[in-house]
Amino acid sequence: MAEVPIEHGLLLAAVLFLLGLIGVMVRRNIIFILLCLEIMLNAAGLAFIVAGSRWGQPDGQVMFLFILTVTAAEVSVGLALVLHLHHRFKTLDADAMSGMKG
Amino acid sequence: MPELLRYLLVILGVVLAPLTIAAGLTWGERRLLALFQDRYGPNRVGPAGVLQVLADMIKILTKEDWVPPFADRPVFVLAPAIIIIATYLSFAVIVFAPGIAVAELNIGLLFFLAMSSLSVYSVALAGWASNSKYALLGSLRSIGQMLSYEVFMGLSLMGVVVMAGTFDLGAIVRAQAGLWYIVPQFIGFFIFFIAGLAETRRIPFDLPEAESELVAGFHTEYSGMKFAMFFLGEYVAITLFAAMLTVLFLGGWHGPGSQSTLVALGWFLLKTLALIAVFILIRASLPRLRYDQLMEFGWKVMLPLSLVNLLVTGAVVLWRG
Amino acid sequence: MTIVFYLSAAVAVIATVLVITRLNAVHALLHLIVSLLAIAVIFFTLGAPFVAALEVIIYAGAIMVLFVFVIMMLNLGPHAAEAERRWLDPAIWVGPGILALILAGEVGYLILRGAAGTTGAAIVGPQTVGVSLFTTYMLGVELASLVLLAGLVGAYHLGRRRGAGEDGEGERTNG
Amino acid sequence: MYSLIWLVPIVPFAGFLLLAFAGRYLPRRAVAIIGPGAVGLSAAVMLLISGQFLAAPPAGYAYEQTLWSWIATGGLEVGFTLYLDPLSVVMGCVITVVGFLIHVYATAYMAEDEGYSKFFAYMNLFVGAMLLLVLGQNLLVLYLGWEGVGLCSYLLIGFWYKKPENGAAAMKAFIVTRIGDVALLIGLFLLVVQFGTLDIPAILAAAPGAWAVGAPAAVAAALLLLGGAVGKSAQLPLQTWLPDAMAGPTPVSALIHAATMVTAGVYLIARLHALFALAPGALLLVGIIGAATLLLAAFSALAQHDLKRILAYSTISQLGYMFLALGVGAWTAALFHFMTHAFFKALLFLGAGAIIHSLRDEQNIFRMGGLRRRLPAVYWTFLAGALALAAAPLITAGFYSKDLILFAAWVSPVGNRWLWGAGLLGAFLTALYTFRMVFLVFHGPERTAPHGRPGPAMTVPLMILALLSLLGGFVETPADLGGVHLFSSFLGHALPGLAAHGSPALEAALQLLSTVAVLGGIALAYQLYLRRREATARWLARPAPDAARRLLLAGWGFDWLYDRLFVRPFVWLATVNKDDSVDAFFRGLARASLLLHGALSRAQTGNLRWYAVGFALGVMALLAIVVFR
Repeated sequence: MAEVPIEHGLLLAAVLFLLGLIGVMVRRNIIFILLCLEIMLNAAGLAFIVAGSRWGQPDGQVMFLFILTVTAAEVSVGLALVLHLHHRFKTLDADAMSGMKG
Repeated sequence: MPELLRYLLVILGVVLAPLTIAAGLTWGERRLLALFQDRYGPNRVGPAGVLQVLADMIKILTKEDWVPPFADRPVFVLAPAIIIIATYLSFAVIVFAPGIAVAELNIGLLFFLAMSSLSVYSVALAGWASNSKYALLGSLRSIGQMLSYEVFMGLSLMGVVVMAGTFDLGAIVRAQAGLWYIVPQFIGFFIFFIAGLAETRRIPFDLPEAESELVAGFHTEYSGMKFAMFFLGEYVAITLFAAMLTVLFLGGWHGPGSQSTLVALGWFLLKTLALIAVFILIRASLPRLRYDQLMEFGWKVMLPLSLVNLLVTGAVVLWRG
Repeated sequence: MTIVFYLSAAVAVIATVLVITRLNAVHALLHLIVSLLAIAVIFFTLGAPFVAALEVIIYAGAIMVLFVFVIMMLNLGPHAAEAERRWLDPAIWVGPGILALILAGEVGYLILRGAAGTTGAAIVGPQTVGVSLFTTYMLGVELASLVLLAGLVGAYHLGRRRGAGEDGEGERTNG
Repeated sequence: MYSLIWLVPIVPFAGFLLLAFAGRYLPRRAVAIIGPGAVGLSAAVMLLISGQFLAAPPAGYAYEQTLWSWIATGGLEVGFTLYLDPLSVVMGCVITVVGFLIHVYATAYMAEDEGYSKFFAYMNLFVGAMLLLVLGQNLLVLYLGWEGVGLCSYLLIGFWYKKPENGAAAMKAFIVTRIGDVALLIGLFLLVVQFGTLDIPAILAAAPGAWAVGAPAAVAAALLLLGGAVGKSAQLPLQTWLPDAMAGPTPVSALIHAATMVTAGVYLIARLHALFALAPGALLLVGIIGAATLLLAAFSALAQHDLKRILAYSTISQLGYMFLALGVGAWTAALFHFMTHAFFKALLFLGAGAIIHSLRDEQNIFRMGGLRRRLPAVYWTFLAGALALAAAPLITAGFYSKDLILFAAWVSPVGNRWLWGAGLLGAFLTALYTFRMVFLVFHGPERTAPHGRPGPAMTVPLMILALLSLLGGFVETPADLGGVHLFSSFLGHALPGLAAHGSPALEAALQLLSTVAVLGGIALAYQLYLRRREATARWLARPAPDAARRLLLAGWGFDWLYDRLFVRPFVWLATVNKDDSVDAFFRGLARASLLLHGALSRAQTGNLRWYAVGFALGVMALLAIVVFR
């Protein structure tokens, strides 16, 4: 068992999350944006696991399972949308798809 | 340090045994196929052509290891390695006989599933990195097929997990001391067997490589040692599935006779080899499916069947307390 | 075992950095898989083997494969990487980088403000998680299944070929 | 036996449902059986129950049946309860019997109408609602029936909805009575607040203890209830809807606007007599309204030339008599007159319907004449009804009931000579306009030739009603003419009797005076409209009488007055406020939010990555708040 201080686990989650956030802000390719979203979601899951591990309780893992579920649903719909958008705009540039605005 | 020595011996055995069996299969399959199809097969090199394995090896090793210029080089190289690594890692959790295992994990079964799902990447990346039409189409097919069949492959094993109450492969084998799970879990066995065929991309599920349509599918551009790795990977995977079937449904090392480790290992080997023979027999007797038939069979027949199996198993286990 | 944690953490961070900087989508994806596998190892070391296995089976084995599948369907070759190079002007990293640094400072401050103990108190096996899942979090499971169903329906609907009229897809693909 | 009381309102409702939903698919013959059959069954049950009520009355002369609990909240509990006492027995019997006869009559009268099943559906619904009104044990059930009959009245007045003026008449009736209904509803709220219950017996029992005589709350409650009664019973100042209501089919006029619904106000006041006894001022107002209405309406009736409008004004006038009786505390007399009036007014309307029917929808009495020989059955029955209406002495029911009212107006402690005088003048006018109508329609030269004669489905109800109009009065006769007191002794169990009794000599004198007035009226009619008709016409053509005639024809110009007083100012106000001034505020809100929205929507660039930056900034700000707090 890795007796790691909880702060280290949480910091790792935060770093991963922020890397994902940077990716979302920087990348223009929708595929990359989705990948970065995955990173962020996974980082959130990591934070849950770390917290659950701190108390030796299953709740953190349960939360991770829920995140996994949400991710699966998000990815299936998201990728279907990507296919659709690529078909329509002939590009994956997120900036090119700014038609739906206020 | 006899304990450490024994451990190293086991590791060595686990590394060598599947490789030996797989290599032997290159010869064995051809011989068996020839038998089923009423012809001779390799019989020139050595007694009964056994040394054919050696001849093949020499040929492959001396071939030029060529990477197409249009390929994505790092990925192209990585792809064949993944399948060997993933399947080999699975052997780490298999319990061959009491105490004979690299790691008797409490999530051994999940580990096996994780590794088999990773082997998809091998096919996918190979097809993508080749940067060629046939390879791409072949790997697209194989991804669809393997993703689909993985779903109920996992589900079909859950019946066993429910009955044994654990993911630990050793515990599962021990739980079959009285009755092999092939009897109460026959549907699970059947489904897992078919899923195994699909996961190893054997006939009748060999669409990804379908020679007649896609030349050779995802490994069209591969040659030499890399091709050999795919080739070998397939046989290792067959061996792995036969071993998993033995562990999960055929009682693993259990069998009549003395309880010594060697007898147990012998039983295990016997069951595994018999299953491999069945795999080859199926290749000899069934035609290839059409892609839509394959998908429909997977989602509309096998998935519901495995769900019903899980439901009934769960209900029975609950009912019996 | 703590060394495993820190090693994996380093691998995860490096791999993730590579993910967000790669030009080739498949390479990025491979790095992400490495990152996920590293995190799976971290889960294992933190006493959550069940989730570690699921991370590999579902995250790496299914969700990421979907990405590969889509990338392959879109056939993102060298020209896509070229476009990425054009889009990824070095200057573009500055703003988000500063923002992330500020956020990192804030989060780090919040996390490090108080000592909270160590992880890995015990291994929480699949059975415990399952019991918790189907008792305390029953409603959550139901909702999650609903979300999945919605995702299924949505993906099916989006993936279906539309009839002619939307943007001319109908003429080409009638099968 | 009493437990069957729920059948009485339910059967017509069932008939309504059947006809409303399946009527389209039923043959006319089936409709003609279901419609009257439902009311007939109800009448049979009602009569059986009444028979038992007479033979073996329940304890305390009242029977309650709670069908289910309707509302049970906090302090208020209202059950769906039916109540049987002498008052509701009398009302119920009259409604079901007269209703049944009118239904039978209508099967022939409406025979050629396309909305045959619809008509009977509405009629059944009306009878059911009316029965609910009189059988309700609490004011909520009563109010349900009250609104139900109002609805049916609206539906039936506008039954021939294809003519716009019929629809207008229906709306007028509905809206005018609504004024009264609102007053009634407020009155009910007041009673709930005061007594915490809507059960009529409980209120009647509690009121004398809770309120002193003349207490403001009592007066307010009585006035509000009176408002409702005035609206429903077409009394001053809400009488204007009734003449227009004649737009409906004649059976409707007979049933709703003569015999039953319009008496709901009378019933309400009689039912809640204890409240009015606590408010002498309101009671006096009831009497004054009654007297004024009966005179105004009688004068108006004199000038009408439409047969049904004459009868309509006559109805208003006779209802005025009932209010007069109520106003002097002669509850029994009012109910007695209600009963006899139901008989003879239904008879007159049905007779008028028969005439109109055979004259192909001719309603102007000046284009009629000499129908005595062509329609003998109608003539004789109509004559019986006319005599009863004019209160011809000794032989008619109307005489006994009207005489009782006049006597009560003289001797009652709350009555006075003026009210009596108004009643007497009214009796004279009644005789005059009644026989003006009779002589013009049935005597003299023939002007329009009738087509065929009414069949038995029309004449048999006429004859039964004629018999009832002539003989119905003998259940209650004055002391000097037999002294029968069946009716008042029966009702005495539910309503207090008249406090005072005059001497026999006084009674005889009053009877003589009214007899003189009635006979004088008939004789004057004979002179004016049969013997010297041309002279009358010539005199009427002069400017002053003509102006008076036109004023009376228009019902004293109340419609004109209300138009000027209420309708036009309201329409003017609505026109001025076309762009609702209150709306300006909300429109401003909408515009402001639109502006704000426009500003916000600028932030929505459609650029996904900017949104991500926005999220990140937001998170940063939130965390900063946590950090630097």
